[in-house]
Amino acid sequence: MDLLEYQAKELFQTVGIPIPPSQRIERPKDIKSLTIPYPIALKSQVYIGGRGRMGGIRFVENTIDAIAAAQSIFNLPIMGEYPKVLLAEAKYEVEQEFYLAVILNRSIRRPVLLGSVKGGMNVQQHVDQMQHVVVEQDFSPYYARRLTIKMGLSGDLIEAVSSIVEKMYHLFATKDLDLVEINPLGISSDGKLIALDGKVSVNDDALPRQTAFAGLIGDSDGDEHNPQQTGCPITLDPDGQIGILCNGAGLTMTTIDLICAAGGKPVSFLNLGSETQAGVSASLLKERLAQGLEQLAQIKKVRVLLVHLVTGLLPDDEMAEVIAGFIRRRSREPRGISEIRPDTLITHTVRIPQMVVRLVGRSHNLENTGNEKAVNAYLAAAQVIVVESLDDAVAQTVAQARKWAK
Amino acid sequence: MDLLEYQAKELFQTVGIPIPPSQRIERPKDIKSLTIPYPIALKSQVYIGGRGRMGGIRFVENTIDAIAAAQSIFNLPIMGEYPKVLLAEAKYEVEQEFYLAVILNRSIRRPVLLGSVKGGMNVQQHVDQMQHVVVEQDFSPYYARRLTIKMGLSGDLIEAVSSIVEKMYHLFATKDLDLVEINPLGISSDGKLIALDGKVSVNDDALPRQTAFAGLIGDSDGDEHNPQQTGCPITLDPDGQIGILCNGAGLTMTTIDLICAAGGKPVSFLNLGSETQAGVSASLLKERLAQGLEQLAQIKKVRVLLVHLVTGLLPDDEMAEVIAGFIRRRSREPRGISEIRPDTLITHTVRIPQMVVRLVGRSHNLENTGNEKAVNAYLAAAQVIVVESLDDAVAQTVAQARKWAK
Amino acid sequence: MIFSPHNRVLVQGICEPLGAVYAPIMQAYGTDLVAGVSAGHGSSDFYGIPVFDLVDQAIDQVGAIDTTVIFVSPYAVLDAALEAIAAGIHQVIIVTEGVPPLDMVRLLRQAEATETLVVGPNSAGIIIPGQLLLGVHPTSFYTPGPVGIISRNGTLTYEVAMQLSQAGLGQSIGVCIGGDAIIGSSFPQWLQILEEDEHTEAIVLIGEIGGDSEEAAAHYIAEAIDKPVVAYIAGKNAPKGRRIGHAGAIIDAQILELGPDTGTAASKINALRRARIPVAERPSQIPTLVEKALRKLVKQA
Amino acid sequence: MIFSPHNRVLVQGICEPLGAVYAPIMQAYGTDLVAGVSAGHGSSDFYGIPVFDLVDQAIDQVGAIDTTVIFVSPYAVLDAALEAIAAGIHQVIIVTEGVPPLDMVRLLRQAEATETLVVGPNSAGIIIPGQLLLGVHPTSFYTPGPVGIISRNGTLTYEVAMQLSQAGLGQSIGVCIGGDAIIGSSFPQWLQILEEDEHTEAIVLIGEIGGDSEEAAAHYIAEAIDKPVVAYIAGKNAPKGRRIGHAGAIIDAQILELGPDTGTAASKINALRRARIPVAERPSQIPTLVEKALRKLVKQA
Repeated sequence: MDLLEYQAKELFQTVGIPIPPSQRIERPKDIKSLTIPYPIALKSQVYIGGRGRMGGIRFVENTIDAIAAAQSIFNLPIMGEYPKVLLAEAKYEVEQEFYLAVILNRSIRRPVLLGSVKGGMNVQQHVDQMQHVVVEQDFSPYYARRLTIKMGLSGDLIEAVSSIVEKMYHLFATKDLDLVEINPLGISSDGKLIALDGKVSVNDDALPRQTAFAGLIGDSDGDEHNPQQTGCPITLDPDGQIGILCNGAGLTMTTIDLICAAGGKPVSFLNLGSETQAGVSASLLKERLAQGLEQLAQIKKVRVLLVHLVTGLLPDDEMAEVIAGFIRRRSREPRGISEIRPDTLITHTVRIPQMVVRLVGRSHNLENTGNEKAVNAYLAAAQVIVVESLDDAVAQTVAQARKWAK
Repeated sequence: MDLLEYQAKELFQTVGIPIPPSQRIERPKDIKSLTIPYPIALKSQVYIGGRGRMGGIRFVENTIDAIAAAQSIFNLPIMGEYPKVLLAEAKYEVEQEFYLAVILNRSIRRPVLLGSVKGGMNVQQHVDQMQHVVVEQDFSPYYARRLTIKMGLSGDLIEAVSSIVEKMYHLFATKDLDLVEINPLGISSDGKLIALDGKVSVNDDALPRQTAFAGLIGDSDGDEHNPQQTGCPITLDPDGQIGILCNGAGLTMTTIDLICAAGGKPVSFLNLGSETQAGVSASLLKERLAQGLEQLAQIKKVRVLLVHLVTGLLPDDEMAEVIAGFIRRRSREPRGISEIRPDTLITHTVRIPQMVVRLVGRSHNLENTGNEKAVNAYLAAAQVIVVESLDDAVAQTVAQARKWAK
Repeated sequence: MIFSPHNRVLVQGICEPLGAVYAPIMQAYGTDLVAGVSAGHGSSDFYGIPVFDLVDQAIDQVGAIDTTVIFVSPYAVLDAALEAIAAGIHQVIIVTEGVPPLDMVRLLRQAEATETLVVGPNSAGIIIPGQLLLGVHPTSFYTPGPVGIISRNGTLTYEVAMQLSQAGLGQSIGVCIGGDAIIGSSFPQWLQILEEDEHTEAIVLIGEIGGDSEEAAAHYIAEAIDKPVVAYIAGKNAPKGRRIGHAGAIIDAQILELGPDTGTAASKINALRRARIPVAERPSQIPTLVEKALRKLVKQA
Repeated sequence: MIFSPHNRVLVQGICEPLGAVYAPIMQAYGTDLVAGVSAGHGSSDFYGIPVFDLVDQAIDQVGAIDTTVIFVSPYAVLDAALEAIAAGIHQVIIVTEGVPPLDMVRLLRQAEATETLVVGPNSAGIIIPGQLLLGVHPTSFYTPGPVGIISRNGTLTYEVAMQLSQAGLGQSIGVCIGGDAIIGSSFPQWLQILEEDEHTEAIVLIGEIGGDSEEAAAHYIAEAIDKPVVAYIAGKNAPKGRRIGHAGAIIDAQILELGPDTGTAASKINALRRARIPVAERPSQIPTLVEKALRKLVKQA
């Protein structure tokens, strides 16, 4: 989960990283009650980077200009995202701008400190200046000093910048962050340091134990910045007709890839989750399957629904049973025209997408129970296309989608 | 620095260790504004243990009894210490009382978890029940579970008690504690746990970095519970006549031991500190010596003052110079009877204790500068007994003290 | 092979939902499951498997343990693994998904210091068909044979195993190294193990987007692996920056957009192709490519 | 002897008050002080000693370093020592007083893992008279000779050294293991080192109240030390529960008042006497007892 700039800076303040005096602006008229002195910077609070280049930051000298600037920033989308809040901040004159970050490197499986004396907007132009230090063992301040030395700092700046890096690392380690970044760290002519902009990303898997962020999760823009949320279909191609219901990340991605390769257009997909989740069980998987079918069926653009499940938790017939149950429930709606109020008539009309089903359950091919035959017969009667192989599933799905596209 | 019970419990609360509802009582009339329901326990907040056996804890059923009990507890010294505040606490019915603690073991240089199912007042009678687990590496909850298993716990109590120990360890490690103890940890009939009494001791050397305790330091009874404070003479034998000014813990203790062994009675001593303190320097040592002389001279009972310094930081003559300076300043006061107001006459009267001085400075015996001879001549003229050996210093000091005692 | 039916195996979290399902299945498959651990459930018995409160107690009662399979909840994984390592267990398989990355950093530091093999987290574990199950692979999909499977995912691996089995290509082992972002054992480590394993003749490597495991594997294969390797990469059409399931299967918006474009399917496929490793277009191509590689081996011999 | 004039020595905190005083003294005494470290003072020069910002930089420039002497402020000691250990230095002498105990726990765990010798904190360090000074011992009090001194304190040790020197008994080494509560090297460790040191004929052990170092030393001497040992214990009349100076020199009010009465002077003297170690009543008795022990040795030989 990403934090907005002002949230990141509030976090900086808790550990003593200096930030400029600032105020949150929720609507343009809040400008009138500013207590920080002009000139100020007004900054769009969006999750996307590079807002400076897109007009998301304005410097103003007085209230009239500030209100006008606030209005225009509130109405300026940054890569499609409108800010819900602005940050008004005292404008700082700095001599130098550094870049500092702590990230977790997946390959070496250790935190890494990053730093450059060429920070600010042009950090990418000076990639060769970026220095890094791997935190091999438990962190100790000498790792931060090593970074400052690599950055080429000397004298008092060594301890001053190290101390900021130490505080960043402390946040990183105690708050389960994926990233903490200060860019730029401003250095004034008298050697004072100040975090002018900051970026913080909290690890999604650790969010539940980082109770301090509980309030912020509600603030954020839903799953856009909290990709952990499962159980909601994700949109792929708004012009597509195919829905995909699958289980497991690798299998889901493979299914999408095969549909695309065959010329199909997946509009939406839902991953029921892997079989390594703590608490997962046969009955939970059945529940999720039933819910997933409902969720994808409710997406109007889904004309063809591919249900593709490979699992060691359930036998084929139990999965088929859940699908049959879904069709039965859907077929019974609406029960009678008299039960439907006029305004719900349209949404409650029976609509089941064409279903293509491939189920590979526990002991597949080994146990052909009588139940399985019965369920499959029911599915066949309900026009569900039941296929054996993945390639067939893809071919049938794309063929059915072509019918709709015509 | 020890915390009072209510301070320890406030700390427990910050990490989620359950404590009974309670209120601080600063004077008996505070009882009237109690919001916790009767029956309650009223507990003397003193630094000394065993107050229960001495009447420092009373259980009361109503306001009238509570006020009377509060008055009597405020007036009841526990081993000489009067409480400045009481703790009023909801009375809890518990079925079992456990003992839990985390301490640092000096010999093995590791934290140790302690636990017993025989807690409460009688823990000492059941010493054989006390279990311990050494925290060899970074703490992880399995250390706490090991303790609970050794204590003989089973079922849900394993996780419940482990979780309390985890929280205690977290306090221990993050707050630089020497000791955190819960005794008793009450276990109710429905398996709920509650810390009924607690003891927390913060490491003196770590106090300056534990800013959360900054407020409490002022609260406590001065150096009685914060033995780190240096720079104040410590009283030994109130009937003694000898003051000892020395440098270094080992040398100070040795000097005291020798004086005592020779039949002398040290009333007070001051250790100027060791030569391994960060920031110590020749000039700082001279300053401390000058201050120390003033401090000990101001203690009226000090009739003989033994100044015993062994140091690699200063040559003999510079130490002697400081002592000579002290005598010169003292000799000049009072400058004239007209300058002294009647009420200050007595305290400002010249009073220098008989001084016995042994100085072993840097390059002792090697450099006999002209200055040294001059300073020593001055000290001799001022009736200061300058000796060469430690045994002589002790003998002379005790002999001089005997003169005064007569 | 470091894993065999002689391994004496522990299940940590045997009373957790997945542990309770899979412990009896592991045992029925022939795994020497000597004990289970679940704090608070000690002195009980689960399908004939003795259950203890502590790993130490289990070892005291049943003797030395080689391998532990961990099913506890994500925030309890670090502690369970450290407890096992402290008790002298040197093979740790973590099934549980979603262990916080910094917990894994601490665990892997300790594993390195104690020479402990950590597989996972978010791993289906290890199966040696017909012999041993250390995890949650559906056993009926696998048949004994010469193909070693190394993968980062679960259900896709089951699918590939089934397709190989259906094509008459049995498996020497199935290993899931885990779908979380920070995991223990790596592709190169397992490539080396299978290179040395006499029962493995060909290797199937199933990768996915995110990280640089496949790129590292490609380099390692080019330099150190003589046995034929066939690869498959999932996620060509995955939406950028979105988590599909695995914490590891995400193409990070690069810090500062610096550095080369790693993590995408294209980057991985290119790296593999540069190392002359055949990359299957779809899972059903894998058996064909493996057969071809094996035929080539026979010809060479 | 693990310490010799061939040791290449670093001073960490060379620009701190004590470091600045003692670095030139150490160098003048013959110590091979090859570099100093003080962050922010790199590229400077102090009495001809090159100063660096980092230990790594120092080693890059001047080559391998055997020993570091640390003078930084108490809360910076852990970091300085870890930096030295990470740079491959295996002998760490900590002069600074008042290092928080939990910092020492962490440092000593790392020292154990890397087989690093830590002396101190709150230590005057080590002197080999006429050869080497690693710390703050006043050099003029010491003369070369056969007596090894091991102590927990500073100025008292200087006094004893001077009395020995005045009695014509030179010293093979003076070691202060440190006055803080949690310290690195122990009495038994140094007893063993001096037992093996060919220049040491007799050992003077200077203890004080607090902890159980002297009790442990007494047991160790009885079991493993053949050379004569003379002891002295300070603090017979120290007020209970009060800190006189050393964090270590305090008789703890025992947790729960459990366990035997350790930490008092009486307990220590009893343990030493039980181990048949002569305990001096006062410092001036030490030279007499040492002479007696040495005469006995000569007779035996």
